Amino acid sequence: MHAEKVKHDFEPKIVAFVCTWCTYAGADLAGTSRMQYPSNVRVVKFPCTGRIDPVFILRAFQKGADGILVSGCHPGDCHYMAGNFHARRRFAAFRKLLEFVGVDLARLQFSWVSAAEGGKWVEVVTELTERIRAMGPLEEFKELELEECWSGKIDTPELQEAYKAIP
Amino acid sequence: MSRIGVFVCHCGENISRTVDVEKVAAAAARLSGVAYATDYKYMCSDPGQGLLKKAVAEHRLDGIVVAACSPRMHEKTFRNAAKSAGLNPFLCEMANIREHCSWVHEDREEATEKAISIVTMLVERVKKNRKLVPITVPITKRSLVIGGGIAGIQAALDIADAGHEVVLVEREPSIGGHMAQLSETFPTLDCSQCIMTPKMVDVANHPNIRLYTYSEIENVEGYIGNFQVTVRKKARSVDMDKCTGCGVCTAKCPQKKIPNSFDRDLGMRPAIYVPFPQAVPNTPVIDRANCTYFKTGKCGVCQKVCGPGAVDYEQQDELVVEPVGAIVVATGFELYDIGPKPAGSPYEGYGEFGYGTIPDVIDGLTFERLASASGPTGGKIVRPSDGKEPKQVVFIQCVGSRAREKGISYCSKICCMYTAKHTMLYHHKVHDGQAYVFFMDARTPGKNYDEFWRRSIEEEEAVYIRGMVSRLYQKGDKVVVMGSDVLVGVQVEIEADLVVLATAVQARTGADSLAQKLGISYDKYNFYSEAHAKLKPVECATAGIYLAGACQGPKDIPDTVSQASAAAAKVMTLFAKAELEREPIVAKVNERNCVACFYCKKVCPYGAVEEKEIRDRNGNLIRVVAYVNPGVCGGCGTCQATCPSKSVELDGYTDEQVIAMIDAL
Amino acid sequence: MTNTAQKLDTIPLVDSGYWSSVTEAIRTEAERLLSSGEVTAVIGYRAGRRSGTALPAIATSPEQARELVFSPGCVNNLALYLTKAKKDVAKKGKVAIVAKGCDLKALAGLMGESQLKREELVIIGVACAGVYGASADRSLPLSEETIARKCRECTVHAPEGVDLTAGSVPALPQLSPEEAEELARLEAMTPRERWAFWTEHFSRCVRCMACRQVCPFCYCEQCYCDRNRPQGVETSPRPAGNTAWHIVRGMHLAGRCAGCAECERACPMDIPLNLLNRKMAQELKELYGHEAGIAPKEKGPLAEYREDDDQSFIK
Amino acid sequence: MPKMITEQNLRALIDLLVKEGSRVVGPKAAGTMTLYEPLAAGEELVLTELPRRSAKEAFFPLCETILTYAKGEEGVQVNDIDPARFPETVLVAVRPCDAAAPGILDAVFSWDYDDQFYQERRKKTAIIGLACTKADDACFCTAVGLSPAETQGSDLFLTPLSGGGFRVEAVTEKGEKLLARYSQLFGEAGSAQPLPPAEPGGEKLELARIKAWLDANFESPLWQEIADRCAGCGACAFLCPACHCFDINDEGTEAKGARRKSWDACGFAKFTNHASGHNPRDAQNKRYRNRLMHKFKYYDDKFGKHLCTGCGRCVRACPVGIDIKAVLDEINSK
Repeated sequence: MHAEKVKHDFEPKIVAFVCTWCTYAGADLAGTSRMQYPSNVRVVKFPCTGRIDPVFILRAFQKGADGILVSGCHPGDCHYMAGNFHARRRFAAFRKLLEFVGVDLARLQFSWVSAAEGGKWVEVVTELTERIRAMGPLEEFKELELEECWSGKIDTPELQEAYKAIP
Repeated sequence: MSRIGVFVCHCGENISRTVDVEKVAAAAARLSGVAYATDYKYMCSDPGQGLLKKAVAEHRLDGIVVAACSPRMHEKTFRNAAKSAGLNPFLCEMANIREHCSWVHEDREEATEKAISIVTMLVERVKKNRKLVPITVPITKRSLVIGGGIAGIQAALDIADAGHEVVLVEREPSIGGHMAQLSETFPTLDCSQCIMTPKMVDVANHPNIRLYTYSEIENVEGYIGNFQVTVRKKARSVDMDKCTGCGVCTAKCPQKKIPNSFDRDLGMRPAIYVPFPQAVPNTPVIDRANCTYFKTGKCGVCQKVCGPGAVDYEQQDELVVEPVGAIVVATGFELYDIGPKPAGSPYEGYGEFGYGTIPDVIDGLTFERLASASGPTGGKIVRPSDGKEPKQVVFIQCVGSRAREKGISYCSKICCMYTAKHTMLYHHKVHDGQAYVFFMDARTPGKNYDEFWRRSIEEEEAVYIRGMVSRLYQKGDKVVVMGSDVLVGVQVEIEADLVVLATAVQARTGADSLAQKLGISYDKYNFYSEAHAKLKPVECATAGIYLAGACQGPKDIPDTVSQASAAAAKVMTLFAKAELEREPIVAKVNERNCVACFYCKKVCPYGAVEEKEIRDRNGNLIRVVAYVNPGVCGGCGTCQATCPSKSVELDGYTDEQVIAMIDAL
Repeated sequence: MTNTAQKLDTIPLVDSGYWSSVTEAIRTEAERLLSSGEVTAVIGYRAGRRSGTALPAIATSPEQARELVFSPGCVNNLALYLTKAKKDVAKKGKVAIVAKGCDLKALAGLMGESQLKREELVIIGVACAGVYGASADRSLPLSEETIARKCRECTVHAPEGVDLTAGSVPALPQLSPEEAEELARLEAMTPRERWAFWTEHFSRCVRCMACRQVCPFCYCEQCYCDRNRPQGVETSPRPAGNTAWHIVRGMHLAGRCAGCAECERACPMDIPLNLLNRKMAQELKELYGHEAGIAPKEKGPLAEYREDDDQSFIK
Repeated sequence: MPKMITEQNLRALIDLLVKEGSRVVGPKAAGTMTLYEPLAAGEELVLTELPRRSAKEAFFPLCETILTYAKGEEGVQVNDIDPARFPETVLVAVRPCDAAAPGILDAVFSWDYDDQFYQERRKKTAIIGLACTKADDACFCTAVGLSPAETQGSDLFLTPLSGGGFRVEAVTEKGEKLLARYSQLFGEAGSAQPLPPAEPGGEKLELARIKAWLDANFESPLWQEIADRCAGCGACAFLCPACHCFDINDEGTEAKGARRKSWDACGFAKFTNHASGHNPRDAQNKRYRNRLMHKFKYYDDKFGKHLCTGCGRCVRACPVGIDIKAVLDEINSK
């Protein structure tokens, strides 16, 4: 029996920042194993989670991501020995900062997915996609992106229309 | 304006079945900076690569995106193609629309949309790619081999025979490893010692091999071609240069009742001892924990009787630093302890099998020592409890292996064969004895292996019972084996004189800590991980480190020797070049902006960051900045993420490249 | 009676003799250091044109040393003048610096980041009773009403590890921890409410960069947020870019910030920036036991790790 | 006969203007401070405090988009922002130091380049000034030739009356039109006396003397002395009613984005950084010198005006206590 494809009202943009050795390979494994998961996720590959700058997370939210996944090697498995340990602290701190500024942390998922965990990749991505789908779009950053200081605000409808076309 | 070429691969139907590749190519063609876009059946094929090369020339492309499989699969292929088309290979990127798209999504529309967006991101990335030139580093053409079992011996001899120096480090007082403990070997029943000892002697005599026994790896620094290895030579208490190996000390040692672990504690040895008669080197070592002199300060017999004055109670551990260019790890295995669950072990024990409490329940390696002509019983098979010859022996396979409920799910690979061998050896030595084997199934894929196994049943009369044993218990002087025969569907009870358990092969205790010193990865069972299960079975992901033997996973002797020679060949391949070329994915410091806070140095896992002084023409210090040694840098990029001003940048993963991808979302 | 409450608020925390004794001690030491040639400059404060104000001063002669003061208007963290951002001061040679307890933490942080060497510095520590808040009426003495928010929770009135301590710490009353209370108030909000709180503040930001320029730790030659290739953070003073800037700033200072709250004081738009820094400090203390102190640390909390660090947030 | 308006009617006037579709900008409570911001109703008007930022924003926004672009099927499409569509604006309760600023800035924005964005906004804005009756120790308008009762720059000028309400004075034609159009809200001033104007303290400055010194002292130890303290932020320039430097940035990607114009400050280290990497004002002393020279010499050389209205905002805001009045006093005394 083939399940009817469900169409959703809202398809979130999900970005995954992953390390090449573990999670990227794990996602490859999910592919070679022909596992199925929602197509919302876009993968940005890094050598190591240690390379992932918090700015990238912020930037992705600003540029329209509704949910973000950061994923790398399990502790002790880092190809570069300690990159993920540094990343773990960095993100432990950064998520607290985001939370304090008012970002709902349900939109930011961290995980360890090894090269052997194709199934876990699918599970993490699916779960995050479904969660964000239920939460709806990340309006805060999108609204902010369109906001102007009062003096630079464009009041006429035509200009506002033109303006909305800008990223 | 960039001139990017986009090549969308059908991968037969692997991609085109779910992704509308033509639509992807058409969408790519509309992207800003894309000069050419097309799709093709098999991009990795010769004509596919030809297409790419032709397009580079015809359309004056300055960047390439191949939308196909995972870069882990074919990035090298296409970068080489780009290179032969005259383009810097690092201007070529792959958009993974197979593993990350066509294979994981069913809806054609969604998959196509996703593929377009993946290609878009990669196009934006390639625009920001820079030409990179491979980095060359000198190679120290000496090799370290860790472990002196058959794997280490084979690798060391091969490398040394090729004319390169080898440093062989063995933890035990003698090389030889587990193979030296075996009686005979399957499937030919060669005497293990007969084929092993000549190789051990070759090692000792080889002019290119520096042998450190009773030694361990203390620390490893550096990188491929340039490792600095610190070896701890444990205090042997015997001066190796002076000792002649006459054996008087071991004969005179008053302390003689120490169980010999080489004989699986069946035989006894003195406190100053060589583990077995054919040991290499034939130099005794004092077991300080059991030596009366070291315990009480009294005795000193060995020193008194030693003619050359080789016994040295004051000897200290010594640290030696060896520069090497490559490392072969051949640390072997140990057997699963099937006693009650040991504290802290991730594995469940086999308390129900009474190991350790019922004396006549032994493991396979102990049986090897019993069957060995040079073993504690001189090759006579007797029961540990009373020395009687056992008339009924039950062999149980898969003890620990393939037992998910006990924590190990892998197959130990060698047990089927050695159990068959054991039944033969037993039958050869105890003609009126009967061997029973409880087994799940027999795994005999190997040259002459199945024939060998059949012979144990058909000619040597072993009775194979398909089923598992539930319990063992002592009844009088018998060990009752309760099991089931699943073929017949009955409960079986055998009153055995001796039970031999084919226990699982597992990684060495401490394998993980050695891995951490080496910077190599290991799996959840602590077996070392190869870089690729099929295509790089000998290499570690850490460049310059290779694997041989059972430290990577259970292996029999032929496989071990093959892998050891393969590892040696890899080392020789490395040493065949004058200099090493490495991928230029390394961090570089922008000295103009660096403010020398040295956070990069604090977080670098490789110690690749140095403090560099910038001086004026007169030699006056102007300022200090960070410098990344490209030979040492591993390319993780932790420095860049940490640097507040991004004055250090990882080539291949620059902020510009990453942000271009994010902005293309 | 409200009148009494009002009065309590405005009662001077210390008598005026305290300020003059600290001032005299600084002058004497600065004069000695400059006339002996031990240092080429003393970084301290002198009185401003407007009453009750003081400003950073770099005294290079004994005469100028006599002009140095210490008053409730000495709000600046002078550690700023020892960083690479202020190269011109560094060129003057070996210098002495007047430092309050909070400034000492910044000096320690800079030493940990290889920006300063203790042996190249003479530190005149100030036994500090507190300074004015940014909106204080400077015609009034230092009181519970006029004192800066950071000083209400000061734990380093008496400097340690300095070459000389100017003055002695007078008895000070316990003041309510306003900033901690404000932090708790924010923490109790929903994410949406906090987002509204911060984006309102950030929308007023004009990107004058005063917060960055007065921060002793923002000594980068090229600020990440000034870059345009790539532009990780928009430079235009729009609400989106402003928010990104303040988040990135908060992150770049996490584990480094010494808590001097200069960013907040310098902000012409009254953005409570120190709340961000304070929040991060609080989290890093909870997670990794890190606290900015007056002893230099080899590594900050985000430059080291433990294998058993908390990872409950990671799936 | 002079006119007057009650505070209530002033607020009603705002309500009326808003209702008629004008943008009314005036001092408004914003968190801990007052800022010139668009008023939704007359009751939002704050009359007691000098806004933290100047009123220049109404003509010269903090950040404005000047064009947007998007790359489509048919090449790049550019949408120019059309200044003709800027809203009619009334600036209410503008202090004399702020009201005087556009008069100074008109010169530069219509000099070698006609800045349509500025001019259009300027043309569409009417300014209702308000006399100051109190000053603080940072105020120094009188020292630079203005006064708390200066009407220059205003179209309509309000002076608080002792009994409440304001005396109203039409300064320009635009002001007279406003007065006529909303005559129902204005009454006769009668005998109510205006409150005395504020009296900012401090020494009077001889601007000609200062300029003469600047003409002769491009090199002076004074610049380094100030630069040693200057932290290099833009607080002074951004709060100043007369500072008008701006930067233009393209933000976005190759595919789409916007060109934005936003305030810049000469105190920033990278203010004059060239694409080549060369920076003619590579040290803070050169930057501070330029700030002062621009305000009291270059602008005077070119347009016969100085870029300072004595509002004192830079004095209040400078995080390191640099006091332009004190600097001018020092130069004045040389």
